[in-house]
Amino acid sequence: MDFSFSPEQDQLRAQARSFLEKSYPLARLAEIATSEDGWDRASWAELARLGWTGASIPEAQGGAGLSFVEEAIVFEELGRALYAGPFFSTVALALPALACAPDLLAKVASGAFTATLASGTAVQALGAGDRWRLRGETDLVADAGSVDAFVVQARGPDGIGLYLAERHGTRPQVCVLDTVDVSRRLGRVTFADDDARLLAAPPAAAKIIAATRRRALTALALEAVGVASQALALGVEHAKSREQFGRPIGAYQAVSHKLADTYVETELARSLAYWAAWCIAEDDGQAELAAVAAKAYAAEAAVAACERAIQVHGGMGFTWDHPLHRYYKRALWIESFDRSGAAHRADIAQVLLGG
Amino acid sequence: MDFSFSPEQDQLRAQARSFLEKSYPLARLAEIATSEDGWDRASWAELARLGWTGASIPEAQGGAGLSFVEEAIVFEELGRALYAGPFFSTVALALPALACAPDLLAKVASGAFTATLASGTAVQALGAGDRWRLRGETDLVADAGSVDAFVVQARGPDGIGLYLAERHGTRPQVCVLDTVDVSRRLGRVTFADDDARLLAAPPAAAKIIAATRRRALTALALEAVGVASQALALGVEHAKSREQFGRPIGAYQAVSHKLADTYVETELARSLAYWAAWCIAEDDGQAELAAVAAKAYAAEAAVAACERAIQVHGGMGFTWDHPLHRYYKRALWIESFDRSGAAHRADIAQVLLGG
Amino acid sequence: MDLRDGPEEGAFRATLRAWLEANVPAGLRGFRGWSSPAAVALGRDWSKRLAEAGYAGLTWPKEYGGAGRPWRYQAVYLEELARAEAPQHLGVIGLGMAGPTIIAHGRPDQKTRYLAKILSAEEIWCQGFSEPGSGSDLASVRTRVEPVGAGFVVNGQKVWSSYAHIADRCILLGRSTTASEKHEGLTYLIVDMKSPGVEVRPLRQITGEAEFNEIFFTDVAVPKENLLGDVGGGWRVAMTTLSHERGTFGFALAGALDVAVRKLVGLARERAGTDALVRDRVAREWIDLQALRYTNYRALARLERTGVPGPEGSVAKLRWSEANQRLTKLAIEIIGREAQVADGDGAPAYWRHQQLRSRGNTIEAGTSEILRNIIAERVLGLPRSR
Amino acid sequence: MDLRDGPEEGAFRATLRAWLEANVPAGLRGFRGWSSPAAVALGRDWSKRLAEAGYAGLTWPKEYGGAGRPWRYQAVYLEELARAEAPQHLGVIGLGMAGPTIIAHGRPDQKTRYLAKILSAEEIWCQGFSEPGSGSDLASVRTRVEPVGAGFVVNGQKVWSSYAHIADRCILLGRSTTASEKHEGLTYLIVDMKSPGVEVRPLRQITGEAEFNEIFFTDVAVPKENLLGDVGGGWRVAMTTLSHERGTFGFALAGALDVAVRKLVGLARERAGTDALVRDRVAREWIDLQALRYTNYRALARLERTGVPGPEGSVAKLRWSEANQRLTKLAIEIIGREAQVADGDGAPAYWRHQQLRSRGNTIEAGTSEILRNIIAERVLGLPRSR
Repeated sequence: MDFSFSPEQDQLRAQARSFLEKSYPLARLAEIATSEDGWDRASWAELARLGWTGASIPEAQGGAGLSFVEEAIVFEELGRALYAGPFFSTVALALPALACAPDLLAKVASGAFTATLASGTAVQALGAGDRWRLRGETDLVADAGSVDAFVVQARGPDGIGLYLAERHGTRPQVCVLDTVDVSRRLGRVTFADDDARLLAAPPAAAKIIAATRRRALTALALEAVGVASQALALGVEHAKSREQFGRPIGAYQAVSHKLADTYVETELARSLAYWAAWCIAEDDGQAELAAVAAKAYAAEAAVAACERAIQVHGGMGFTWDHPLHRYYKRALWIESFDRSGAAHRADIAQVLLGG
Repeated sequence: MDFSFSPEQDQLRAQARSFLEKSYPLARLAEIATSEDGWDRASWAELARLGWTGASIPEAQGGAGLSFVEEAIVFEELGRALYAGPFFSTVALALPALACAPDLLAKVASGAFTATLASGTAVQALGAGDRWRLRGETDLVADAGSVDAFVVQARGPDGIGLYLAERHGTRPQVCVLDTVDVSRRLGRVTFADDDARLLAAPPAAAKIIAATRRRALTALALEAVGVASQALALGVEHAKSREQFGRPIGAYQAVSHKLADTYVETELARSLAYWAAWCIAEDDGQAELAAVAAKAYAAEAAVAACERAIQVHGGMGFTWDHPLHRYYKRALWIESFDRSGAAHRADIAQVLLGG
Repeated sequence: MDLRDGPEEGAFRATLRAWLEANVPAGLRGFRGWSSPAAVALGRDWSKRLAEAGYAGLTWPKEYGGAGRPWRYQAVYLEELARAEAPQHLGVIGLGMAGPTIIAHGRPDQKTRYLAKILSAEEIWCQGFSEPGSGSDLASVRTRVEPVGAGFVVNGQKVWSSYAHIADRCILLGRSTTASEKHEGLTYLIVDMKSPGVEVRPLRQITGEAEFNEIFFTDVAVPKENLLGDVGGGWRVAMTTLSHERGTFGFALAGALDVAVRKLVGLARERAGTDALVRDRVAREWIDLQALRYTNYRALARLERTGVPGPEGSVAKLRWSEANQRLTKLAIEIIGREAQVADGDGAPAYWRHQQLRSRGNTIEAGTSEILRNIIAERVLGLPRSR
Repeated sequence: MDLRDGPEEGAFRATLRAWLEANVPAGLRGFRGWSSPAAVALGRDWSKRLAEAGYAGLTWPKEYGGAGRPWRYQAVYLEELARAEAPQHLGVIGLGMAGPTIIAHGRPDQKTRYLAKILSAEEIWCQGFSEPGSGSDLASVRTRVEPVGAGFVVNGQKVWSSYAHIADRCILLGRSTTASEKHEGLTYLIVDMKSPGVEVRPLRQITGEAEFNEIFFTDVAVPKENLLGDVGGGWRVAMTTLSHERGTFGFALAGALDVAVRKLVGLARERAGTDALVRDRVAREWIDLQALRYTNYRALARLERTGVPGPEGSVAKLRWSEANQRLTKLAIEIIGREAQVADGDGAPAYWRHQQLRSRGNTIEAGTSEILRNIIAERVLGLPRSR
């Protein structure tokens, strides 16, 4: 029984934090967000060089052969930095299916290949054997405009399978939507008989889809912890320096107790997220429940952390120029992913209470 | 459009408050609660003399011929004083049915007669015409041990009717239960072919039952406002006088903002309760909705007011000797009456959303 | 106690309702803010029509061009405006704050010069109170008002000023002596926004729009006729301005909340009618709305009896802001992932905008923390927490 | 990182679990408090058996009769005790507070005299810190400790003292010089509760029971051998006592909450299985329990690495108390009106008792307000609010 990170893991975190603070500081958030792509494409090679894209990929495929616990550290730190780029899409959403295509893993590890998941049931897979075409539309696809390929949940002759559609020129057709969190944009992807490769056929696909969901929920819980931590840090910094009525506002309990509550909720969310991460790394029987609990709790904690930080900042926290709104919008993005907190709690109630 | 009390109504409130503060001060609560009856029977004649038991009874029957708005004032003030005696039972629960028996109204007005409502569907009414007998048991009957008679909801040959069973010696059999709020005890009443008088037969009875429920919910909302006001007053007084770290604790926002929230919720509850009271006095079409909303909101506000007051008092608020726990237990009594707040809100949702 | 309209109020309401149905410009129905120049142009015209129909300055004394009506008419006016989802008169700062302050503290020539044009919407006003370093702590303003020659020279920066980008005049609170106690040495001026040295910069907010502005004053000359009250006596004048902010403010808030609850009910019916958790939360919001509404009526009765706004103004602002935050969040939860989409005319973009905008509600016009302080100190008599 | 028991911990847990199944006296299963003399009699015997089986002082150094085990064994012990719904050793104040304080600050003769009897439950200890005028503000204690002759004379009143009615000894913090600064001039004594002049009065609480006591000290003579630390140096000794209160406290709390959540799930299944609102709230409590549990494991890892309890102790206490209040209220809401009944062995009386008792949770052992201050100041580095 030892719920602590190893020295190597602590070092990975320290390295990640210092790299991100230096290369992607708060001051660059607005500039990156308003760039055409919405992210700094050059950063991807750096992330790969640091070993993050291939953290859990076997060494034989060019990865580091580590576990989800190491990836968890990266997700949390990327959330704290509000990194804009398809890391969540590639590593949390696409990687489990890409494992069916070992040739691609090396490309992910080297940073040469990014992907996301296009889910939904409106896409049809036509064909057989090695030749497949996809037809239909998926909406609200994360990072649709940034990635090299789509892992597509599509209905084939035997049921739902997982297919890979690489992007070539303007195909498949991607329409990036005007969404609230510009640092992780959503898009509509339309397949009009685009070529695809079968990654996993029906019985295996369902298992991969379930595992992907657990990974995605846990990754977002970790990201939410990072977001909440940064919102807390900004709130504390402001409360120490801003004076009203002759004292720093952090001396007033209306401010300090709000921040204390954020600290408490962030720590609890962190505990749940690390628990879920360990369960996933160990393929523990509680992984599903832990992932759902962590996502439901951490998303709400991150939203509340940002709301309290905005309130502590007063009018300034409400302005476009302050980075807080970007964190808040990411927290809301996370909260809306998969299902609502209420729906996740209903899943848990189902396990506890049956019915 | 004038949401204010008349000078006469203001005077009634002032009189009620000063009488209750003098005759039934906080210091007497424990003594009265631990007396055998749990109330000061002698007080009843005083309440009648002040015109409270007959406030809404027509002048022809010895009452004051006033409206539910005047009764509302009395309910609120009795709640504030945590008066222990069957006023709520007689005036809110029994009076609408007793209006069918004008001979009893004069006795209520004069203070010679108290009653409560024994509801539920487990009592049968046997007989016909002028001769009825009741058989069956009702549980959790308010003030069962204190009153002279029971208005009983019983199933007769044509459906649910309202009957009056007066108490003679040990009949009907009353067992006063060991309940949490000793200032308004509950009892089990067992009818074993006890004589009864028909007050209202099926079609009329249903209307009276519905009107009684509206009155009861509103009366308890008003009482809850009185309870919350007293809890707030105790909390404020303590916060002004108790010092810690060299300042009165009311100078700390963790204390003062809690009390401000109690003030706000109490005022909002008061507005809802007065609205409901006016609707009932005017037989307004919104009376049902207003009564349900007021009870749901005011009960929760009173419970929260007491909880915050206990917290502000620290350990002292948790002791048996301090009056706060008695207010808290009354607030919980009120909250548990009829249905839960969630059930009341479900009723409102039904009106708003259908389904 | 009578919660129905009296005959006169009823007639006033009926006339107003019919007038609104006939007169609200199509481009201002379902009004969402003065951020576009097109909306402002419509708003000027709309405000003139309100004035011509006699709906501007309902409670102002007749001698200053008002209707001299009791407060309840202003309440009815705000209720009906909200019901019609019509915007208020563009000159709310003039009508609700600057005008009453000039009536209370102004000289006859100031009344003549300013009041009529406030009513007619010929001149739009803004407020210059808050500063970057002085939000909740108004007495700490640092904008300098130096007596120079026959007038004053103003230097400093104001912030969170609505309407400043279209305003003709500004009520400004500044400091005329630096060596004095905080509440002393403050001076209250009327500043012509067309004066040289006045620069307005819109302040982009979380929604991407700019409703508020920064105002920079650089050596702005203000003639001595524009002094309101005495040099160094600005605090007392400013308190008049702020107390008027609260008069029937609650009715505008409850009106807005009424519209929001009605829309929420519609959304819930359409998308989550059978969800018990949503039903419970919708019912809570409906109850809170009624509580606010009837608290306003109680406040109105007190205002009419005493002439002084009670603490209910703080109560209404506090609860409205929190209700609006809860309610808009419930709406985006009902909508789900689709609420990430920011454009379009449908429910997702509408509610997402409302939800983001609502975060300012607990900050603007008195933070929730300050309102709780006010209730604790002024209503409950608790010791100061500062 | 490994959330499973290691082989040794696993064996320890299995042995303990089996031992508990065989040894918890029937009269103490589903333990609810030491309010009756019969329970106390059983408790003394139970505590002796725990000690004989080696479960008292698991983390105490071996030289003082402890098991010298790492903290994780204490965590397993508390988890398993909670799981079995068995009470702790009757001498928790001695084991968790007085003993470690004596180990840290005591002289050899004091260690010899007291420690073994704490472990064996021969002597029960209580704590004399809080006073009627000094709850959260411990440094303001006014009980007088006057050096007289070869010892001290104690006069004053303590309050909120658990176990005082059955205790043999008391750790007492008093003031030996009145003219000094608050944190100075405090003196820490061990007082024999059988001394003349010590009077214990049970303090009846909201539930009707008496778990806490007032202690009155009237000219109580305390020999100088009973001084712990230096005269005037009591504050530092008291801080040791309080820091030990928090060591693995969180595990006892999470254990109790685990039992409560399990019972709540049972109640909800039985009475409200289809109510979506109840289901949502039950799921929330389950999630909060897991959050607390894993936060404790993180705290344990830090404690084992650094030897110093982290801020998680305050976090656990704060959240446990609020969770227990919410959870017990949910239970009485599920039960409904029947929960008004106070007697009987069934769910209504059980949950009503738990619900009323829970109101003390946010007050006892550090109010929620003080815990938030501690987090704000010591963890976040915010300025003091006092």
